[in-house]
Amino acid sequence: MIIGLPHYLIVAAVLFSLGIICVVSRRNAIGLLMGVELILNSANINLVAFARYVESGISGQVFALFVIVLAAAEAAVAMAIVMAIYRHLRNIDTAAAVNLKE
Amino acid sequence: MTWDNLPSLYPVLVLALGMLVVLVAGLTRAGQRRETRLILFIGMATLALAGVAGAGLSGATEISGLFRSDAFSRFVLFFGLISTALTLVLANNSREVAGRRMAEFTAIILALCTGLFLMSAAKDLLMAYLAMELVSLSSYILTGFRRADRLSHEAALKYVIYGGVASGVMVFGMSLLYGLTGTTSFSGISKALTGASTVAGAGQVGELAVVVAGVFVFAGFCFKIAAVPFHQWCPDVYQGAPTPFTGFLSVAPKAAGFALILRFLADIFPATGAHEAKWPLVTLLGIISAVTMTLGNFTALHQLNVKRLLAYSSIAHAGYMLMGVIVLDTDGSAAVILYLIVYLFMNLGAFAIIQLVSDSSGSSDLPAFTGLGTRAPLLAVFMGVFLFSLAGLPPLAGFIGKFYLFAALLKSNQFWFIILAVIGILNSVVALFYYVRILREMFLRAPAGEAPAAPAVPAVVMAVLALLVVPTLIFGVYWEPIRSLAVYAASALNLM
Amino acid sequence: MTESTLLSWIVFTPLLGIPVILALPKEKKQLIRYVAAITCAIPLLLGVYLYLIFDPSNTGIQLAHHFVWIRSFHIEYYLGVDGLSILMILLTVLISFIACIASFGIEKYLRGYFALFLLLETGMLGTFCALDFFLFYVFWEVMLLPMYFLIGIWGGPRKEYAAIKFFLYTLFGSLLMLLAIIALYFNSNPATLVDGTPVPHTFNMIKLITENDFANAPALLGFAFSKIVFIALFIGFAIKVPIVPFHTWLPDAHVEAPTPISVILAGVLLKMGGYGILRVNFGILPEATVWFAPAMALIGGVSIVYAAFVCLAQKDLKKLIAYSSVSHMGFVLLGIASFTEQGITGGVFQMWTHGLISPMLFLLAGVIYDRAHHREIEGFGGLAYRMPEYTGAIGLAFMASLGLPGLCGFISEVLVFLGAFPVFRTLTIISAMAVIITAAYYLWTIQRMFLGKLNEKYKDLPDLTWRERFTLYPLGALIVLLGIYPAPAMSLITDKLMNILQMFHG
Amino acid sequence: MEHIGTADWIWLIPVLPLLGAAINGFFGTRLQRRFGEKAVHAVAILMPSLSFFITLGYFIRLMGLPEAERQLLCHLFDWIHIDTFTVPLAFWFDTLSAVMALMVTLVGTLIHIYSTAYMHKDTSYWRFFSFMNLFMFAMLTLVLGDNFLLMFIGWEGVGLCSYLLIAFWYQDIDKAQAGMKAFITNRIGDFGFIVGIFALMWALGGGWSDSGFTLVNPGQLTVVFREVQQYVGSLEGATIFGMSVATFACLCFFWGATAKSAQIPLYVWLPDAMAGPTPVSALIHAATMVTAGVYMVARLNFLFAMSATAMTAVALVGALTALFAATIGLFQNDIKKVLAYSTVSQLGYMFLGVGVGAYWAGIFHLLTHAFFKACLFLGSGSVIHAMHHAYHKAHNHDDDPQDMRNMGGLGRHMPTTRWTYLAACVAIAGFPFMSGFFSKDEILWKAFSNANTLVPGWILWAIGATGAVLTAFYMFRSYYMTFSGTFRGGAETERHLHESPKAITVVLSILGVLSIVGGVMGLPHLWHLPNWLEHWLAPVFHGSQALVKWGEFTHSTEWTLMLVSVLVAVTGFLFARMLYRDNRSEIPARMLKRFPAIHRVLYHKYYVDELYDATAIAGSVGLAKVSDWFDKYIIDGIVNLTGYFARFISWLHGLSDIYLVDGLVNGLAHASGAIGRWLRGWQTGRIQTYLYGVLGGGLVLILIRFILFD
Repeated sequence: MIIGLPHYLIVAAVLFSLGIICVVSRRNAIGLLMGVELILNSANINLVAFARYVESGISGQVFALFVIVLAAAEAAVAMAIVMAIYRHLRNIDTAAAVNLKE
Repeated sequence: MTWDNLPSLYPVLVLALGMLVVLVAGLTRAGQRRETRLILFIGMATLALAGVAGAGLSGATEISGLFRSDAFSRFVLFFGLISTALTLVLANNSREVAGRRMAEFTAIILALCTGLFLMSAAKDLLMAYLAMELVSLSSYILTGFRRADRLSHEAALKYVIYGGVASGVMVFGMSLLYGLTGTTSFSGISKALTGASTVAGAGQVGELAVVVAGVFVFAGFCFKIAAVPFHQWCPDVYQGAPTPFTGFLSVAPKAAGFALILRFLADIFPATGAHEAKWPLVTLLGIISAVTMTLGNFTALHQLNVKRLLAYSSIAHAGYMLMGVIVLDTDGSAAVILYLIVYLFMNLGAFAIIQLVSDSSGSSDLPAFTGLGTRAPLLAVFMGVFLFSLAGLPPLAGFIGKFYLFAALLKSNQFWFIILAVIGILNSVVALFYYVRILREMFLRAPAGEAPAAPAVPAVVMAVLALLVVPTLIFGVYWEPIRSLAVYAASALNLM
Repeated sequence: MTESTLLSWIVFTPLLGIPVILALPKEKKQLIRYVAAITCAIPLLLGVYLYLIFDPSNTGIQLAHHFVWIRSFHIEYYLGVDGLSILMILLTVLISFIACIASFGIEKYLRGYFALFLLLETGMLGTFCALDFFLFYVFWEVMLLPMYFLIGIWGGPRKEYAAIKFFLYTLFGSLLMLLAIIALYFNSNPATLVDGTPVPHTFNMIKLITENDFANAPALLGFAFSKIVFIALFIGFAIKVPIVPFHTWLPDAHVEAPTPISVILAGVLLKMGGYGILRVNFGILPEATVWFAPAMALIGGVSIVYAAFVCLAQKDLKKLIAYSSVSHMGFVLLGIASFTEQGITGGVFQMWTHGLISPMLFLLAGVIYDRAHHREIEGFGGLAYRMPEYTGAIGLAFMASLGLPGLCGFISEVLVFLGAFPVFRTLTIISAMAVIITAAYYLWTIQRMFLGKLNEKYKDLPDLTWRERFTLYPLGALIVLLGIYPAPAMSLITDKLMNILQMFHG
Repeated sequence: MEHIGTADWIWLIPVLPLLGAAINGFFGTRLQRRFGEKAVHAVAILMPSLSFFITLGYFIRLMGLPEAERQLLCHLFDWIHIDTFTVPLAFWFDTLSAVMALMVTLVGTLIHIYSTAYMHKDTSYWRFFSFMNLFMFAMLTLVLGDNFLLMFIGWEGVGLCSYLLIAFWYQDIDKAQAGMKAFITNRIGDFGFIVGIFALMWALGGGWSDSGFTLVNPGQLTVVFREVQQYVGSLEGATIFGMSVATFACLCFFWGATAKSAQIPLYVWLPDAMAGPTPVSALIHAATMVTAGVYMVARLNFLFAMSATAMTAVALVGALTALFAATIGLFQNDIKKVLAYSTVSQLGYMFLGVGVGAYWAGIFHLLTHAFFKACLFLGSGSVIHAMHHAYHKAHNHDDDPQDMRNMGGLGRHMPTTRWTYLAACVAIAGFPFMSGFFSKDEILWKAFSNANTLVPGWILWAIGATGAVLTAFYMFRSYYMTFSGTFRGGAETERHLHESPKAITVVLSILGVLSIVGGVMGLPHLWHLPNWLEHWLAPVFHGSQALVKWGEFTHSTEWTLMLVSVLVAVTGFLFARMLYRDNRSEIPARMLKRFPAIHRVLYHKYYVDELYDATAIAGSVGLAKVSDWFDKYIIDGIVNLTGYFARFISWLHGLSDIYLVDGLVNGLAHASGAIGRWLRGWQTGRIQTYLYGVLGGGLVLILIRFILFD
């Protein structure tokens, strides 16, 4: 059974749901960011798969590249913010950061 | 991408160049000194230059399907430039931001301004995503800009996580859309969706895939304009971020978000074809608009922190503007653009005054405003003008904005649109209550105990305030110019 | 200041006064008061001039000041006066001037007070003069702002609550009106602006009245267009009249507002509703008016009887006068809903006479409040002995208000009943019974406050001062004169009202 | 009505007293302080007397005119003018209003002169005369009014003046209470009057059919009396509320008259009105105001004649009131109360007269009654004045100067008062050749012989006759208790008793003479003597002559009835003389013990006042309280957006100053407050919940999309 488009889509979908679950359940800031990365990568898989099977062009791959770059940028920014939080709260547990509410 | 349509990119180039110059200037000793007049000067010069470059353009030039510089995007450019300039001046005089790191603040905000222009000019999913990420990333940084303040960092953390997830979901949606239509450009998508049957197998599955993709993409857009299901980041971020930036955040990115939505819808449903397919999307947006308005207004009834109150008010205003979007015709988008212009003046003005009050009294809670009417009568009157304009009372510009939105809705004479207009009416009544509560604090109550000192208002900030109050008053009485500007910009969208 | 710009001068003179007053130094209280008084006097003089050059027989629009304001949305700046609005404009300038004189007792934030006062006057005058629907709406809302602050800052103990209640009530009504205005605009026939440019739709009220027939406009929200627009407009105006279900803001606003402001509120603001119904509802949607007339008369009748009974149980003098205003405004509705010559003339004239009587009543309530710092009717007793002149004045005002023949209240009341009798027989008889209750609560008030043994707490209450006399006597004289010779005021409105009636009988 | 003369000074008659009232009203205090009481009463007396002379002048001019042209019109201007409907401000001087105006001005002037002595040294002397002049203006406007609305000005004007004058000594709260009672009862009557005017006017113009009102001829919409008389023919078939319009209008007008002229059921205010100074009682509550109702019925004779039911109602109510009031009058001890009930009773006779169609007889009794009742009241006033003066000198402040039981034997001390009082008693009782005899006998005869009322004539006559007996009895009872026998008020006070000053005695004697001579105006046909008054009033009443029918009776019945009425008067007199002369017999005391119940009921006026208080007054005050509660809690509650909400805020944050509204239940604000609080709960501050929002929001949108569109 040869690997076709549906297989890639299933992998991407699974990856996406894992990313969502990770984001929703983790309390650790960095864990959360990992979740975000998972979601972005699942989108990449999708893009690349569609580029190969649907459009047989490269715009999908170009898009994936950009997504990777931006994911990196976002991770950098997020890390910087988490560092700042750590300096103040001594821990990066998102449950602690709740005094902005209601 | 030929050389002759390069000029349409000049504003972007100028802004990028400006950013670099500011960063370099920031490193020199002149830039280090507490005096940041040099940085401000460079920043303003860049904006002016970009403005001149933008003014030079005319007509509509498309660059390789990615980017379209036309009257609409130029409007958003000028909108971004003006709001950035005002924010820079305000930030320069704000205790929360000023200081050695002013250079980074200016640089990042210039980047953000570029992002705004690109968002409105995007014709392609990739371009849209890139521009949104540029705006989002810059605003994450600027939200957490107050080094010593825990709230600011907490806000930034929430913003970055929430933004990350939202853009992730959006990208996933975009990938699905790409998969379904085979192209990433808006026009291509529109031909695929409305023309031939959907590519990836017709029937129920195709339908579901399109809807899921559409909802996910719209999740990203709604996050940007803080519409209801995706608004929860907004109150915390507005309260945590430094006040000048909160003002900017509530005006510019929201405007760019609406520009992107209008551009996206205009391309999906061009003026040519009669689109029965549009009704599901229009109803969804209608529901979002109604819920956004109602939730924004009712939650604001209870707020005791003025920044948080204005956050919910800005959510409500997003709901009002969505009313103009769902009509999907030139009148509707012209009404949205007009509302954005008027919203710029009144919201930025309100936040500027909050900045002055919180700088002098240390907190932006309601009690800080008690008796402002006696302590600083001019500021209180200005705040009164802004708040009454936000509430939509006639002699002020806010009313004109709302008037056109209601007119657009009623013109279509659709049953549900009129119901939405009535909901808008009821919301305006509720909205009045919390705006007037601030006024009651300022005018009707004498401050208990010793009154905090009257906020010191530097001349420049007073000039900015004047620059914001005068249009709010004048456009309430004579708004012909901004109306023609809005119609001119909206016609570039070639909606119905 | 030519013929055509006279109205603009009347409307905007107070607005020009505001910067002058704000520029004055805070300490010079007397200077501020005099400047304000002069600024109010100018529209009064212009009003007199307007009265002289107004030609009652011409039922069209006179002294029109008309030019294009916002071309893109076909909005014109259109001020004009005709039989309907002439009385109201004269009433506004007169009552504003008297209230301005009565405001000399105010001490707190004088400049702010008079600035808001003049803004309020501009709003009121504008509403009566405006003939472009958009302009009418803008002026209608401009009144809300100053009223909120005037009640909120200078009011009595529960001022904030009363102020916000007033604001929310009227805003809800006016927003309903906004929807109706837009709906009318989009369904109006093509017309031409004043400089001849053809336009698809128009806000011009006169064109909406004469060149449009909304009977067969497309249904709105599933109901007949003219009916639902009529209801929306009617609710917006009825809140201002006020009629019974929407009247609860009036007692609070009156009790808490400072005396001069409740004079303006009672004297002029309550007439906006009646004027609006006549100008807009009657003019633009005649068949809906005929359909709604019985309901309007019933509402009027209920207001008269219900409010009269509520008055009987009131303890606070100002609240009593406020509820009596609700009762008297019920006459207006009953009158105009009858579509008879006497009825509609009686209704409009009732707005004028009530506009003279209730300010006098509130000024008198203010006089007693300044002296005794409370308004409990039971708290007084035998004041006639100490303050004979004041008792005489309030006696005249009470008698005029309960419709004693020979005073102006009687003429409008009898005309309303006369006009409404053939059309709504039993309702008129029941409403006429309310006249007995009105007499009862006024006499009972006189009984408790002025007759009987002098309450020694008020042994040394001074009688009227010259300033108070200066505000009360003109009103008193007008009430008596117009009772005996109402022609100068009534002749202004009769021809125009007959012209309006043509639409219903013709 | 063809020829109407014009007279351009008639308006002076009512306006002069108004001028007097204004002068005294505005400058009274200064006048009194600087020039003393003389200046005040000089002005006050001058004005009515001037009016009297002008009226006399026009009266003579009227006499000179041929009979058919005896009406003068003085048109000032159009009072209310709306397109076709005009109400002129015009005064109408025909024979009826001439006679009335003459009587009003004459009696009024005399009473003004009397008051100068009676009100001497009263602090608010000027206010009294200002109000009295105001009353003259109102009464003259009522009498000379050319149309309903102008008459209504007078109608309510006199009501106002009676209120002001009853509550003249407002320091005493009961007197103020009496004033208010009078005004409100009058107001209840005026309500009927106004409804009558509307019904009549509109019925003239068109008619009520089942589909509502149709205006047939707008030209006939008028309130002017003579035009109404012209168009009254068109009322034939018209019906309203199931009865003919004429009947409905007349009943409404009569309802107004019962209040103004104190007939059953709205007579309760007149006895209390005695709280006012005696000249007021004499002028307003005896001679002029209370007769307004009779004048109105006479003025509308053509309308009343059209409906038999209305005439029967008037006659019956008149007769019953006459009898009812007479019974109450029997045992009153306060001299003014006796006279008050006597007035109510005599008014009953007048209404009986006009009710049966003998309009001129009603007016004749009105005129004669004005003279002798004014004389009686002023006589009692002089007695009270003297007693008050004597008590004052004897420093006895607890006895009531008006109570007849403390009087007795005053005849010796006050001869003129006594003789004039006796003359009036004789006149009112109906002794032969006295004025009362001629007028009352005429009414009784006309009642007996009439065929207009549904009730047979002899029943009305019988009621009237018994009433006459009682009248004679209580009048002479009051005479003997006051003037005959020994003084029961203690020797010390008796020493200070002496005749009243000249002003009082002169007026008393004039009125005494008039009450005796008054009868000459309307001598009975029976004696083939010229009946001037009937002839004089004929042009006014010719409208109703066609409709009014009389039974044919021989002269002998008329003679027998006249004898019976003389007999009646004499028996009443003898009875009173036997029981009360010189206070010797103890029969009254014994009767009192045997029938205490009857005495108590009569003394307490059949407890009618208490009945009204319990029903009407308690009812309306109760209804007021209910509607006030309803207004404050229900309407205000439902609609109030901010009340409950403001309270909710304060409860939440304990900010006491926002807690403004106590006890206001309110639905909408609570709802908005609750929604706000619930929505706020979502904003927990934890990022996880926000992300749930993202996920949940997306899913919900997809679900809505499919629910709505598949």
